[in-house]
Amino acid sequence: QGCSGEEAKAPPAPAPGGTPGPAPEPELGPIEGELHIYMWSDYIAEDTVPNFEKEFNCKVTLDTYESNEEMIAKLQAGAGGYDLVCPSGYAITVLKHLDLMEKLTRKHIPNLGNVAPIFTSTVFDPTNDHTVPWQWGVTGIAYRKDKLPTPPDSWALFLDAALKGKVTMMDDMRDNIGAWLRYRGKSLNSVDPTELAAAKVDALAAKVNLRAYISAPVKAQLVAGDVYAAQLWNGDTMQARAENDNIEFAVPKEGAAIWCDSLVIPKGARNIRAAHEFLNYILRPEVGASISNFTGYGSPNKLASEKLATPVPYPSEEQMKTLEYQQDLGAGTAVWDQLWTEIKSS
Amino acid sequence: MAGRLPRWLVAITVAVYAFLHAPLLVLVVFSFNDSKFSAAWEGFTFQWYARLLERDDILDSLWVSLEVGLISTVVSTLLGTLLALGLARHRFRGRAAMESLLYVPIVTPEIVCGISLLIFFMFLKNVLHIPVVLGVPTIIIAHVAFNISFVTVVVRSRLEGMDRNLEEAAMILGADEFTAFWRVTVPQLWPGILSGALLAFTMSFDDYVITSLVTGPGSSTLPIVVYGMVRKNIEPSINAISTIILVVTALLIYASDRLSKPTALKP
Amino acid sequence: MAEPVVEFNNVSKTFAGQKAVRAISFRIEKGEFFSILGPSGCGKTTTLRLLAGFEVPDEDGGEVRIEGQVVNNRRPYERRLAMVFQNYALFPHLSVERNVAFGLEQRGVPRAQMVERVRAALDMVRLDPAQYGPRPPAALSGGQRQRVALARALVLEPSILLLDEPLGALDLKLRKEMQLELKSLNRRLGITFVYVTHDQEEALTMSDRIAVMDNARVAQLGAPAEIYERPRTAFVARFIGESNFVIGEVVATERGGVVVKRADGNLVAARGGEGRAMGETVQLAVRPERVELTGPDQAPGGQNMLPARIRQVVYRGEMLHVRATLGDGSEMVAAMRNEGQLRRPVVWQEGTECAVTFSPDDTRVLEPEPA
Amino acid sequence: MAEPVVEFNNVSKTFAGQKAVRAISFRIEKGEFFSILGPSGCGKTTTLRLLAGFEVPDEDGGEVRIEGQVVNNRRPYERRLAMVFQNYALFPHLSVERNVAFGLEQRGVPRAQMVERVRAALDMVRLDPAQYGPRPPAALSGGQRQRVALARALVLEPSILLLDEPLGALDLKLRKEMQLELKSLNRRLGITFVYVTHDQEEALTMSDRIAVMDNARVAQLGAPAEIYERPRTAFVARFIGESNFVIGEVVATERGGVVVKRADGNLVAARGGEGRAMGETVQLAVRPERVELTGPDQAPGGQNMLPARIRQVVYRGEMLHVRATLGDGSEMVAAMRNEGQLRRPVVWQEGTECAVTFSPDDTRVLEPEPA
Amino acid sequence: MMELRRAWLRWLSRHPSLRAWSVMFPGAWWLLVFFMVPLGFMFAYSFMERNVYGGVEAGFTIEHYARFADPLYMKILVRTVVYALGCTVASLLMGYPVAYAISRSGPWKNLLVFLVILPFWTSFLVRTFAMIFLMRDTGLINTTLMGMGLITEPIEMLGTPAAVMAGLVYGFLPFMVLPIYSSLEKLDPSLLEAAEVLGAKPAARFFRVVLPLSMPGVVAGSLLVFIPALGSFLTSDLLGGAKEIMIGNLVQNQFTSARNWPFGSAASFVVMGVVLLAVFAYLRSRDDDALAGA
Ligand SMILES: Nc1ncnc2c1ncn2[C@@H]1O[C@H](COP(=O)(O)OP(=O)(O)OP(=O)(O)O)[C@@H](O)[C@H]1O
Ligand SMILES: Nc1ncnc2c1ncn2[C@@H]1O[C@H](COP(=O)(O)OP(=O)(O)OP(=O)(O)O)[C@@H](O)[C@H]1O
Ligand SMILES: [Mg+2]
Ligand SMILES: [Mg+2]
Repeated sequence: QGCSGEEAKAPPAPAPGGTPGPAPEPELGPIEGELHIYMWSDYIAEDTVPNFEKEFNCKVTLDTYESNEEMIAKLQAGAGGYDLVCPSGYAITVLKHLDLMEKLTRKHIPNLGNVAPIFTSTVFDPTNDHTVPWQWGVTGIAYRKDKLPTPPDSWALFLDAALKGKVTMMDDMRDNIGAWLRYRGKSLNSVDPTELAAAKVDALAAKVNLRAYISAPVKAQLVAGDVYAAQLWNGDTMQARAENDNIEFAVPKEGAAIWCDSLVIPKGARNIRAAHEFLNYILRPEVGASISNFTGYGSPNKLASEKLATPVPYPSEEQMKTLEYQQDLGAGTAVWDQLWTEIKSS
Repeated sequence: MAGRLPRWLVAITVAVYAFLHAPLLVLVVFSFNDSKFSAAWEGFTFQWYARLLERDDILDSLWVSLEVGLISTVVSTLLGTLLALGLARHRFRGRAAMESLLYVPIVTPEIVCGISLLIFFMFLKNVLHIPVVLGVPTIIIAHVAFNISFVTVVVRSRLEGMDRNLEEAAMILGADEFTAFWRVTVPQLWPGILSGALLAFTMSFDDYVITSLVTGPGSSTLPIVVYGMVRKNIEPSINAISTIILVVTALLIYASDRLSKPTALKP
Repeated sequence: MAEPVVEFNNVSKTFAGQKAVRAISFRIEKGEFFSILGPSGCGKTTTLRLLAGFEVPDEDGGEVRIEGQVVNNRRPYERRLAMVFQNYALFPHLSVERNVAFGLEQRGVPRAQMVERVRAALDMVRLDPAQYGPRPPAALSGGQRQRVALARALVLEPSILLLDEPLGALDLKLRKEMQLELKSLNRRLGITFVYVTHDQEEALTMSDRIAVMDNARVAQLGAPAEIYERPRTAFVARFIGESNFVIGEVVATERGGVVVKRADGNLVAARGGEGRAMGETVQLAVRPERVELTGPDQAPGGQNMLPARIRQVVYRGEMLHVRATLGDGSEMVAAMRNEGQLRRPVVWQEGTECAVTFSPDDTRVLEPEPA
Repeated sequence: MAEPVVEFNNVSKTFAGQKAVRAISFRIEKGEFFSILGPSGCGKTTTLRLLAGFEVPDEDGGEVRIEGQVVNNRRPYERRLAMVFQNYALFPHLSVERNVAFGLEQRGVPRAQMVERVRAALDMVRLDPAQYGPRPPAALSGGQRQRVALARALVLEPSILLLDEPLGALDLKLRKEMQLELKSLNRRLGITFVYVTHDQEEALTMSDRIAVMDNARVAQLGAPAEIYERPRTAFVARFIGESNFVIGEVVATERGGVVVKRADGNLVAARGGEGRAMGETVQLAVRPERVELTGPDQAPGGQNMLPARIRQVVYRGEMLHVRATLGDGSEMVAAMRNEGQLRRPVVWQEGTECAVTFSPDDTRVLEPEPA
Repeated sequence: MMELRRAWLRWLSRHPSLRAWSVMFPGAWWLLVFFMVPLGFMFAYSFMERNVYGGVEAGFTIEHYARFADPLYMKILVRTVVYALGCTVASLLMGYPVAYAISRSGPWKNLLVFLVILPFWTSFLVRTFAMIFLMRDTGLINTTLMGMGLITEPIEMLGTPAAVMAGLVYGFLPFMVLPIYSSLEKLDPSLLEAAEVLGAKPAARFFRVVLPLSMPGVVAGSLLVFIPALGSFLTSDLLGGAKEIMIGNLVQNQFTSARNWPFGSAASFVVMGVVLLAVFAYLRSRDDDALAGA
């Protein structure tokens, strides 16, 4: 209820790097009412919100969604009430096209400078006007080192008939077809029909080996040893590894998807000031580290990244050449969907 | 006719109950398992129950779910039963059409139902300027909308071929239509109403897709929280809360079954 | 005459194209014991249901009045009657006592009084309230159920009581007791009874007036003795009690009667038959208990006399029926008191020649049946 | 004696602690028409259900035999009987004709023959197959339903037929016709009938033997005339027909009879009473139709004679009942033939002094009732 | 109050069709306003142009329906129908005996009914994961069987059509059991006795009396299983390894990954149309039967 705005004793802001000359920014009102955050579940450390509430004397409600589209549909329909949402990269593009994001008022986010340069000015938000990066990760291969003779280094692993029934890939067209595009050295955002046709051939060849198309829940089967290798995110792999240290993560040499989820303020937000405070808050090194320690994913916050219990190093220049962000495919989505339907139902 | 049931029938029944309850048993057992991934038995622990105390979101959402479940069940059972009554007891033009319309909510894919309701509510709010706030009321509206049909279909099947004589007897004894309905029809229909209500509550209590679309800030139901947690991995505290729900309902049911003895006519 | 309590004016009811009740009219006075008698499927239950309000008369199907008011569209519970259903219609989910209490509860009778009245009603139908009160109807025998149905209606002491064969499943002794109870309620409380029964004796002993229905119509309406002694049609004569029929041509008409000539030439005198023309063929009826048997030549004077031969003696408890064949092969029955067959058998043996005699005063001219 | 078709040996059945049938035993011969008579709730239906196999006798509850075989645990469909249920139990989802055809289908009767037999059965119960055959039972009147239930059992021509008040909802005339049909089936096809009825006249006219049940026991078992003329107990005397009772002390015993002295000093002679001691108090019974009324001093000799005063004359159709009060205030009833009250009323008026006379041969000594 | 109520009833009794509607009005109104009207929006959407970022754009086209001519979708539709039918038949075969047993179990009835539904008061996903635990290679069933020495290699259950079927049946069994139970519960035992004494053996009794009289429950149960089974999408993903696609997945995907709302709506309306036509035809024929009988 009625959170009285109490100016934060924020640490002195380091100079924002790579920010163009300051434009006149609007003044924001005080922190009012509750802060409503709408994000993926289990994606925030358990102490993050309580500490924020204590410090800023502002109640936070956290609601969760399970797909970007669910969140977009609600925003698109005009169901406001959320102050912060957490879209994945391509979803930012969609939100931008639909004009569903508020512009950030930078002077209220002095910690913005803590963001590592490789996560600023991304393809989704080149001007850094709308987003504050939250967590990043890579989609690679999680495997049981005790069950595989050699550590995998290629998507070709899933074409190996010897592993028939012991491997899984993610149940997501972007990750799945994307992997096969990368396998042939193509962009995972390709809409070129011949490239896609080739990816389909590979995907179908892999399908016979796969035990299932399955995403995060494969962890239990990796831990149990039903599955030897699975296409998976690095953070989830780390969570599974906590249960069974035979589990390792590899990024195929052909390349893979890198992603970075961000926080944005949707149109219709009521408590914009508190949202800014929250954005600033999570950019504190210790807060960012706490979040990443909880999720197992990397922190785009450079200072936080250095404090992680299990370091998730930023990709090297070399690696960045093969890692690629998933971008919105626009009209190409339909083509991909048709392809995915064909793969699934053959 | 206290005819005993043939042994094979009892065997099938026991097998089906075992089929239905085996996963529950697993779930209960793993709520005491000292492993985050339910992969194998790692040892006994109460930690997941302890953790529930910290997870306000699970408990909050449980209350929301119960509130939504109970209210929507009562409303949809009432409306559905009346609808069934109208369909079974009256002949009017377009009855078959009306009845097949009942199946629309059953055939409509959840996502279509959810999105259409979301659009509809926003239409009310943004175009007609009716102050609709997404939250518990909209969830209840949605749940009633898709539960009515289930209740109606079930109750309708019970009404089929039921004797009208009893209602007539009630009416000649001075009960008007309302009283006759309440005192005579409802008790006769009771197994149907109970079945319908149970299905309605179950669907409401377990619905994710539609609820997630018509819910608003701060009114997550249990499935929304659970789906979120499960997306990554099923944490055993979910097993713990499920176990608690099961045990509590089982106890409540048992107690109410014991207590509900027919009342004698006493001064 | 006072305002009738119940009035049917040309009431009709059709089920799926078939008339169950066809333009019937009658009036019932306050406090009257009015019975409806008729063969199975003639429309008795339908008539009661029309009166109770479960059935609405056809369009243009006449009007039903209660206490002067047209009630065609009045709901059953607004008509303030009580009814015993032919199939009992007990509430299976309520115990016997709660079944009986149901109507009292609807009328808001205070609890203590209710318990008392329920007990009294069960006592009246000879069911021990302590033993049967708490049972569900399913744990009762057929007759016990019927008695509960009766108690459920009686307990209300309504001003009009409809009963659809309320004693059909009871044994003779209990039935007699119940008849007395019902009759005393009728007398004591002035309740108007509309009573459907198959038991003619019941109808004859209990009723003030009887409507005999046939094929959806009222065939005759009158006091019991009138119906029994002066049936208007062959249907009524045959249906109420037994009758011997004589067919012949009118050969003489006198004041208050006719003389008829049978095909075999014998003459029979009868009462009634006003307006019948000479030469017309008419049917006459005479009750078996008005028929005497004598030796062929011992017939007393002034009586109708037909020569006959004994065919069969049928044992029927209180009565004996002696069947005699007339010259033309038709049959007449004489009912005699059974004075003990083991010790004092009737003198009539199969094959004995005799004379069937009956008084012209006991012989009635019947009206032709309606189409 | 040939093997009995049905045999009950000490059969008992208890419902919820209450005995519905208490150690009853009887045998039924092949082709016999065996009736069970008794007050409501005495256990008739339960007896039939034990025979049909719907109820199993209690543990140690005796045995039921059919054709010599113990069938306690035989399922109903293995017993090859047919039954008419008291509540009809018609299949609501089948039309009338399919209800009737049901049993034939179970027996694999060929289609053409089946249609023929169904039609014949419906004709037999006076239901037009064309009109009523296709109807659902819900569109029938009460009596019509009962007739369908009857047809459904009759069509099978089983060797044993159980009927639980099969004619209770029919009017007298139809009931008589059905009685004749049933009796003729019994004679013609040799079907064994086990028949529950409330109608005594029906039981008396149709049965070869009757079992009178009282309170879960068989009170008397015998041929109709025997039961009617020589009831063993007051219960049977009262239950079958009507009886006048005389109570007194034995003052003389002779061969085949006793003389009893009433409290008012009048002596009454009666038959039976073997083994009764002098001074013992006994109950005598005499049927109303064996009672004569005479002027106080016109009583014939050799008869029992009790002075009385007329109290009431009751009109009962075929019969009149004249009730007379004796000196000690007890009442006796004399049944007289109704010879036409309008024209030839009985001479007895309320208040007339008279004498009640009845022959010692019509007066029976009753056994005391079992505890 | 009472007077008002009676007056209202009296007025209604004079208008039979209003009487029917007054009973049905609240439910019908709710369905109309909160289901049919919103669905009307979606119906309109199914004829509009797709917006690549979700939602629709103005315009009119029937291309989304035309797309169904593609054998790809027909194949999916047929597969879905096969699964749904299989699920319905299996549920019927399992559910009917259970419903029958419950309806004949006297004082235990209510308890047994609750036990049928109790498992469903845990989340669908939690239940399904418990099933996965039972069925996977190192799961309870396989380890038990191997422990007993009955098998040496784990039986592969997950990812097979049988697992999908088991999951579907599991999920929809109460929808079959409850309606059948409620229509069996009113079965008059004396009808069974009548059949029995007329010579009907247990099988004949069942098929000639019990089954016809419980048919309303069977029909309701079958529809309540078949129709939702047509639209199910998670079970086949989780237990079947997501290697096949059902019409439910197709629709779901159009609103999520493919962001093709009009096609998603069109796909649902095609399925709805087919199902509703079938239901309507059935109801009409039943009505005609009833009228012919009366
Ligand atoms: N299911 C039952 N549970 C408990 N008691 C019962 C049950 N069925 C019958 N009884 C009791 O058993 C006794 C005998 O019942 P039965 O039906 O045999 O009587 P009946 O002679 O056929 O009577 P009626 O002529 O009224 O049909 C009755 O007192 C009845 O209340
Ligand atoms: N619902 C109905 N649909 C069609 N016909 C019906 C319906 N109810 C009754 N009938 C017919 O109407 C006629 C009169 O029926 P009703 O029940 O009034 O007879 P009833 O005189 O009471 O006969 P019973 O003495 O056999 O009970 C019968 O021929 C019956 O078949
Ligand atoms: Mg009737
Ligand atoms: Mg009985």
